[in-house]
Amino acid sequence: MTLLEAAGLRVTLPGAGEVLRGVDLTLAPGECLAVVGESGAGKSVLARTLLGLTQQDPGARVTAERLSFDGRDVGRLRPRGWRRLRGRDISLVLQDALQSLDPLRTLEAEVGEALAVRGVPRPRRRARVIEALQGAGLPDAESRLGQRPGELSGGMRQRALIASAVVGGARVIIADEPTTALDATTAVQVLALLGRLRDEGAALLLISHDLGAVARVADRIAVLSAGEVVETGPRAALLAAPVHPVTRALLAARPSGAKPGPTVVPGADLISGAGLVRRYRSPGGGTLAAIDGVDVVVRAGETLGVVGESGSGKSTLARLLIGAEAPDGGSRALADPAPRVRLVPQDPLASFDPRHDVARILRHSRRPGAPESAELLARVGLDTAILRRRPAQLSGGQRQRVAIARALAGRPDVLVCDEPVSALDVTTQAGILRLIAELQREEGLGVVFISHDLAVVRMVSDRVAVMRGGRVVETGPTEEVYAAPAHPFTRELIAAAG
Amino acid sequence: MAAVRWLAARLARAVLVVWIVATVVFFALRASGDPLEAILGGPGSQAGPEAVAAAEREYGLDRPLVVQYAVQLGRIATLQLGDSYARRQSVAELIWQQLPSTLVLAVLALALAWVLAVVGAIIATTARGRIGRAVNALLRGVEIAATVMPQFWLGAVLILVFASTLGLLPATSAGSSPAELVLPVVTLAIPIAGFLAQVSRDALLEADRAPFATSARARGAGEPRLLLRHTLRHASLPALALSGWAFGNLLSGAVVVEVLFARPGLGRLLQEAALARDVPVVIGAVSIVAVLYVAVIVVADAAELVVDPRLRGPRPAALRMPDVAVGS
Amino acid sequence: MRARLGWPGIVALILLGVLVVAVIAPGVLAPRDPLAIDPAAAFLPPSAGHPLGTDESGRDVLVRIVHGAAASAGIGVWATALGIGLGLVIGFAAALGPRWLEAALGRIVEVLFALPTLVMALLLVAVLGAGTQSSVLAIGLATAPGYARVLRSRVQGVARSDYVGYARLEGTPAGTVFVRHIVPNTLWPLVATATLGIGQAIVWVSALSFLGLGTPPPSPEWGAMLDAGRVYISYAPWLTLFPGLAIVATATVLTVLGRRLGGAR
Amino acid sequence: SCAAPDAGEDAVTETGGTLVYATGDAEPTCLDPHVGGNYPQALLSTQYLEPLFGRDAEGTIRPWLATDWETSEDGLTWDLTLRDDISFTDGTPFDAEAVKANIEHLQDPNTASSTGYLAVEQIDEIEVVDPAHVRLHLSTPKSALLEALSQPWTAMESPAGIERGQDENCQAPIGTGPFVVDEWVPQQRVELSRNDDYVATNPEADHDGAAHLDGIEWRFIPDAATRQAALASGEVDVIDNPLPSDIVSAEGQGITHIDAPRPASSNRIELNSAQAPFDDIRVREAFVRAADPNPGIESLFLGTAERSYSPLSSMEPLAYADPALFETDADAAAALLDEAGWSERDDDGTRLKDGERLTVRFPVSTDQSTAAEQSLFEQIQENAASVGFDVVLDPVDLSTWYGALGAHEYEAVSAPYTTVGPDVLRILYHSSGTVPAPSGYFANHAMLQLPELDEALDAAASALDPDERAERYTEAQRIVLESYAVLPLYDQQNHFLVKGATGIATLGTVATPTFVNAQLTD
Ligand SMILES: Nc1ncnc2c1ncn2[C@@H]1O[C@H](COP(=O)(O)OP(=O)(O)OP(=O)(O)O)[C@@H](O)[C@H]1O
Ligand SMILES: Nc1ncnc2c1ncn2[C@@H]1O[C@H](COP(=O)(O)OP(=O)(O)OP(=O)(O)O)[C@@H](O)[C@H]1O
Ligand SMILES: [Mg+2]
Ligand SMILES: [Mg+2]
Repeated sequence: MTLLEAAGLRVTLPGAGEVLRGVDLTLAPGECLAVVGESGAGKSVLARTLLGLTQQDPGARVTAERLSFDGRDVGRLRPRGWRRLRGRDISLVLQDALQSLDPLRTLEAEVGEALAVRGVPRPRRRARVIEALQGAGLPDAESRLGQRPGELSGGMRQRALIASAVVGGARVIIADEPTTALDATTAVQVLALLGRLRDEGAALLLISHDLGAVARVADRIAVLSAGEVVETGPRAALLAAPVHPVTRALLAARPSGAKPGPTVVPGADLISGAGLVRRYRSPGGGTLAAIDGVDVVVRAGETLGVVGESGSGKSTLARLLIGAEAPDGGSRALADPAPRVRLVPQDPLASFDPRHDVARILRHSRRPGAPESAELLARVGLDTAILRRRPAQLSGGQRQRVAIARALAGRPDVLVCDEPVSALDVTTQAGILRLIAELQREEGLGVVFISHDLAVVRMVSDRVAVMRGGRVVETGPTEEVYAAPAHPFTRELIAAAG
Repeated sequence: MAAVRWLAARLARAVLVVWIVATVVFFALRASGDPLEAILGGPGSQAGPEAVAAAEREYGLDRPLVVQYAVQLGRIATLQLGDSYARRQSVAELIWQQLPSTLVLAVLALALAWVLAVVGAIIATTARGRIGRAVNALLRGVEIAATVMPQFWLGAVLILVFASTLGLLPATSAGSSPAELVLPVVTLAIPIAGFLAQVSRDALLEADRAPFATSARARGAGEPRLLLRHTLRHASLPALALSGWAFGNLLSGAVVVEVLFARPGLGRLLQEAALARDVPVVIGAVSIVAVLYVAVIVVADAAELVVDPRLRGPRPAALRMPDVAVGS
Repeated sequence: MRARLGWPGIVALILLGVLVVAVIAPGVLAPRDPLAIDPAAAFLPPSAGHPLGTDESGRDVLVRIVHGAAASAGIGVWATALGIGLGLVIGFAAALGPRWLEAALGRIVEVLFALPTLVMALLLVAVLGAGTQSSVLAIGLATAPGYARVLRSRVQGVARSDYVGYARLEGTPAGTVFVRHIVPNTLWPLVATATLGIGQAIVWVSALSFLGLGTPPPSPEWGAMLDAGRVYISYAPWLTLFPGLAIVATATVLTVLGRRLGGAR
Repeated sequence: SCAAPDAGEDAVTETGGTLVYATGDAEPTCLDPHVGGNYPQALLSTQYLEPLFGRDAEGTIRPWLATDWETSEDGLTWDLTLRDDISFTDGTPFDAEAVKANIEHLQDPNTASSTGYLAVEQIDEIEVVDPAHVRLHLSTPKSALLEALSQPWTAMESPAGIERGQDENCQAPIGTGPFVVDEWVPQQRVELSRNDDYVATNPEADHDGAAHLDGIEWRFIPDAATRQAALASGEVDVIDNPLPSDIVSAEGQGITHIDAPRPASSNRIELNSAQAPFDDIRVREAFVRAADPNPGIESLFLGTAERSYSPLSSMEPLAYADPALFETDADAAAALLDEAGWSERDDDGTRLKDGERLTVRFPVSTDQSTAAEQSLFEQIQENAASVGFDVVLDPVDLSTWYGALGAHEYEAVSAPYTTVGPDVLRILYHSSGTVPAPSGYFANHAMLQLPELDEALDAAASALDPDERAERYTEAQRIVLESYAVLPLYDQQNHFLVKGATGIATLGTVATPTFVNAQLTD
């Protein structure tokens, strides 16, 4: 029995042409289908179309030989009919996790919305919201109910979004890149939750650019390329014997192994923090120490990898290091002369002036002696064609790369990267990692590399700091830590990534 | 405790504003015309010297200006606004008589303006397709025209059509039936509605395109819910910032509307008093307006904080250098 | 450019051209004297000889509208410029300056708000004498606090944004950040409002005429015409209709262009 | 006194009901016309207060509360006989003591009377002979005394009412008229109800006893178009100050028009003869010859106003006109200006003399001049410009207007003045009128200081012989007109439109309407 079925699905979008070119797929209850593919393949458009959202776009044209839900033809459904399906029957975790929660509303209201739409009374709603948040792996869910998205870390927002999609008990759950901002442990937890839901009979459509990540839960895998399903089959078979070149490429480029090249001899201390503390107001009324006594040193010519749980204070530490926020305790010292620090932010879109095009963004950030814009773009694998575009007109991966190019334009002594490759497909990701390593070697850059992806961190860092609950629980040369993790949490992380 | 301190601060703020306003009004009005004429039965009075002297004494106009100013301030401070020069009545009583009528007019007009603006904005965001676009373009035109519609002209047209020609609604206010509120309220509301609609519709469209709106749709939220729970809140932010403006506009508009529709009210009282240089009445009326205004602003500020909790944080450090010099 | 303007933008641009010609060289469009009276030809409805009719003194309405463009546009532009300029200073300073400055400017805004436009006009007339100058000043001062509050709230949003924070972290001087990011991102969205403000300012001046404080006659200023003609609204409606349309058209043209330039869709 | 013709033949009149009157004049600040004293007060107080004398259409004095009078040879003592059957509505009898109390009230500086005060200024002593007889002793002879006492501003109020103090008396003065003030809701209305005990003393009354109406609702509707709309829709029954266009279209709509020009002075422009450039009679004549108001009066007033050539209202039997003096002649005007030395021209066509422009500052009170009148001034401005005058029209509020006059910052001005009788000439053109009152006000805006004019006016004021009086006033008017300091335009316009009522008459004194005979129709 199939729950969701699409045949010959075609979508034409204004300005982008035919984005989906005859996609066929079926989804049965208790089944998980993973859709993978490189950036821009049409995965997100597919997800939105299955919920009838693309159809609402005035310029979009959607046709399908067959589009049915639960045996019902939904191809010709009116907006009203779609609305009844959404949330209760089909739910969606949007890819744009950092911006997909209404900044003015509390977590409770946002996550509980699918229930509220159906008139579930408030007290019952609250219990289910807490349950869903806990299920999505958000710690102290109850105390966070009153918080708003701006007060949450990137990963927390993503988990809240997932919770908002599963809380309604939909029969079909479509998750678009649900773990990009999550550390390995949490990602495992989230995938486990999805797996559980599948086991309870829900149909799951999991979208990702990361074949490996979805391999855990997927029953079947479909590979999407340029709007077409180029390969599909059961997980084991497809992973074992990939046929299509795209599939092979996606599998081959997965990061693995230690940092290549000789061990670097670290230079002078550029930034050092001792006993850093940063507290935020917590919703309950007290304060929460996002950073709680951290000692950290950034040295020239060395990459410090920062890994850790989502919400453990990685971004906060980055903000303290670059001086965007003042610590509430501890001290911070800079080398003399002060090093130039540049940041690759976790949410690049928000860090671009929406009125400026890429050319202007790069020009403003460029310091004398830095490469020309064209060269900068080439380094991050982008074409000069995007120079005239504004940030909103870029895909998620492109934005992230422009943010890296912008940081490089400042010829920094220290580069702080907060999840710089989370939105990139593995091929592009590999290129960026290579670039960072190269720069460091050639120019003696000090790099702080924040990521939830242990494999990625291992590939670029010389030293690694493992964070949990605002503290550095373990630190040391990367290979030593990976080989013999001292702290149980580190062991747990490595096991989860395994 | 915190609430008391907050309230005290706001109160002090209102007092300060009233004081400045009273000072400006007092000196400017006294510099520009002679209140004696108002006292002595209107301009052109040919009162004899004894009458002039008597009036000067009675109203303390023979004393130095600074003393008169101090007296006036003292009166405001003790909430006894003194006696009108022109009307033989206490200012407090006069204002008390006229205020309700203006408030009713203003509140109804503001409510209507908001309803019209929101409806316009909703149509703008929900209209789709070819017809939707045409409706939208038309609506925009109507909004612009409404915004630049002079109230005295609009009111005259409405009177001509609905009172003179059709005889459907009364042109003037005899203080008897609710029907007589219709034309004044509409006249006052339309230009404000046009402006509010323009502002809130832009914000609404912007919010409507944001990812969180898509996300809410994916959760099954219908357009009404999306509007009420999500986008309208975002759209209301610029509108809230404008509420002080709208209120000021309402009161200025009330002057015109009250004269046109022969309604009693603070606006008309203020106009007459200002033209007659009836200083105590002008100061009294303007002070009340100032207090009301400060109240509106306080409410709007508070509402802004309620709607947008992001504003509760510390002030932006945009023009402060980062704590650690990292640039150079 | 054409793609961004669209056909409404092109129509607006053409009309703006006509307006500019009327402002700079009204004689080109209407070679007759806007003040020439002819009581015998008073109250003539629109006809071939007088396309928009004649007024109570037999002056040609079309000629007057064309010749009044300069005065009216001037009033609108200057009053709005004054309002926005003041609003800018107050709004920016209040949003970005130290707390005491914000408090002080906040009080100024409140005082300006608390003085109804009419009272403000009266006070200014008292100080400067009646006429266009006082009207412009009064309208400018009356609209400034509105702009100031909108700007303040917008500036606060922009100043809190990540991109401004990022620019500061790059070591961009405060002044540059202000010019580069804060001003464009707060001002451009205001363009549409401001263009609308020009029409509103003209209308405000006419409201002052209604209350007996406007531009002195027989200047063909649109607001004054609108008010003067109102008396004859049932007898000779063209006297108010056409100046009113001129104001609406001007406001529409400017708003349409403003929106296109401001980046609003 | 102009009775309204009956409205429509099939209209049914009824007794009772409340008539709604909407005035465009300002709302009085005190309902007691002794205080201050302006036309809005006169309009309203005519309904509840009555003067000692009336006047008919021919300008003849008629008895009202006083039935008879006698003057001494020297004109300094006046004996008045009063009606003995009248009481104020509070029950206080009307008698000689009441007359004394009223005149003293007018003369009391604390009353702050300006118009009424002028009327009784010369009364030195009021002698109560017996309840029905009062004797007035004057400081100087005053031929206009009876006219002065016929004004609404000197009407009789209950002494007990006056005793209550000004604050209370202003709210509801107590008189002997056909109606009683019930309530005054500021900025909205004054409610009047019928005086059931009314004794018909009013010379216009066509029946004995009380008025037909139950009462009058007196409303304030400042905007003319709104007022007209209210009349058309039946919200009100009577309006004043209608627009000329509305008067013209009234006929076809079953609306009755009452044209009752005000007495005393005409509406005119006065030229300030005390300062340049109008200190030269040739320049004044040039202005008058160039102004050419006739076509404008015709087109702007649509036939509802007639050009005047006299300083007095056409309602005044003694009015003297001389159209020949005012014939338009632009060439003659130009020649006069050349002759007076204003021969050079500026770039804009304005004449120059010794580098001075021929500028005429003309402050216009927007409260006192109607839209049509302001348009007429604009036309005069344009006509005068064609011979080289630069007329600067400055529409201002009343307070600013008086300020400009008080500071002599004007060369031309239009200032209406309403009273009863030709004595207005003395107020307006006697040289004593150039001396400002303590409030800064002066009535002689033309600043005429001509000994022969003063002499004629003084003689007329004390002349007890009607013929001599008439002759002296004619002479005075001739001098005024020939001085070219005055450009008469038309009578002070005073129109009423009525829909749904009959029997409305206007008094022969200051043309205020009385509703003593009025009845509603349906
Ligand atoms: N609203 C839209 N309007 C026009 N074009 C769009 C729109 N949304 C997506 N596209 C285009 O459709 C194509 C597919 O986009 P989609 O977001 O589905 O990619 P994706 O496979 O999800 O990539 P990623 O891994 O980067 O998220 C892209 O070329 C994109 O530019
Ligand atoms: N502005 C803020 N107000 C209140 N709490 C905040 C704020 N910013 C961060 N926090 C809290 O500080 C903690 C650490 O957040 P941070 O963003 O540093 O996490 P992170 O390690 O970067 O996580 P992720 O990997 O999910 O991005 C979280 O508990 C978060 O809720
Ligand atoms: Mg995607
Ligand atoms: Mg983070």
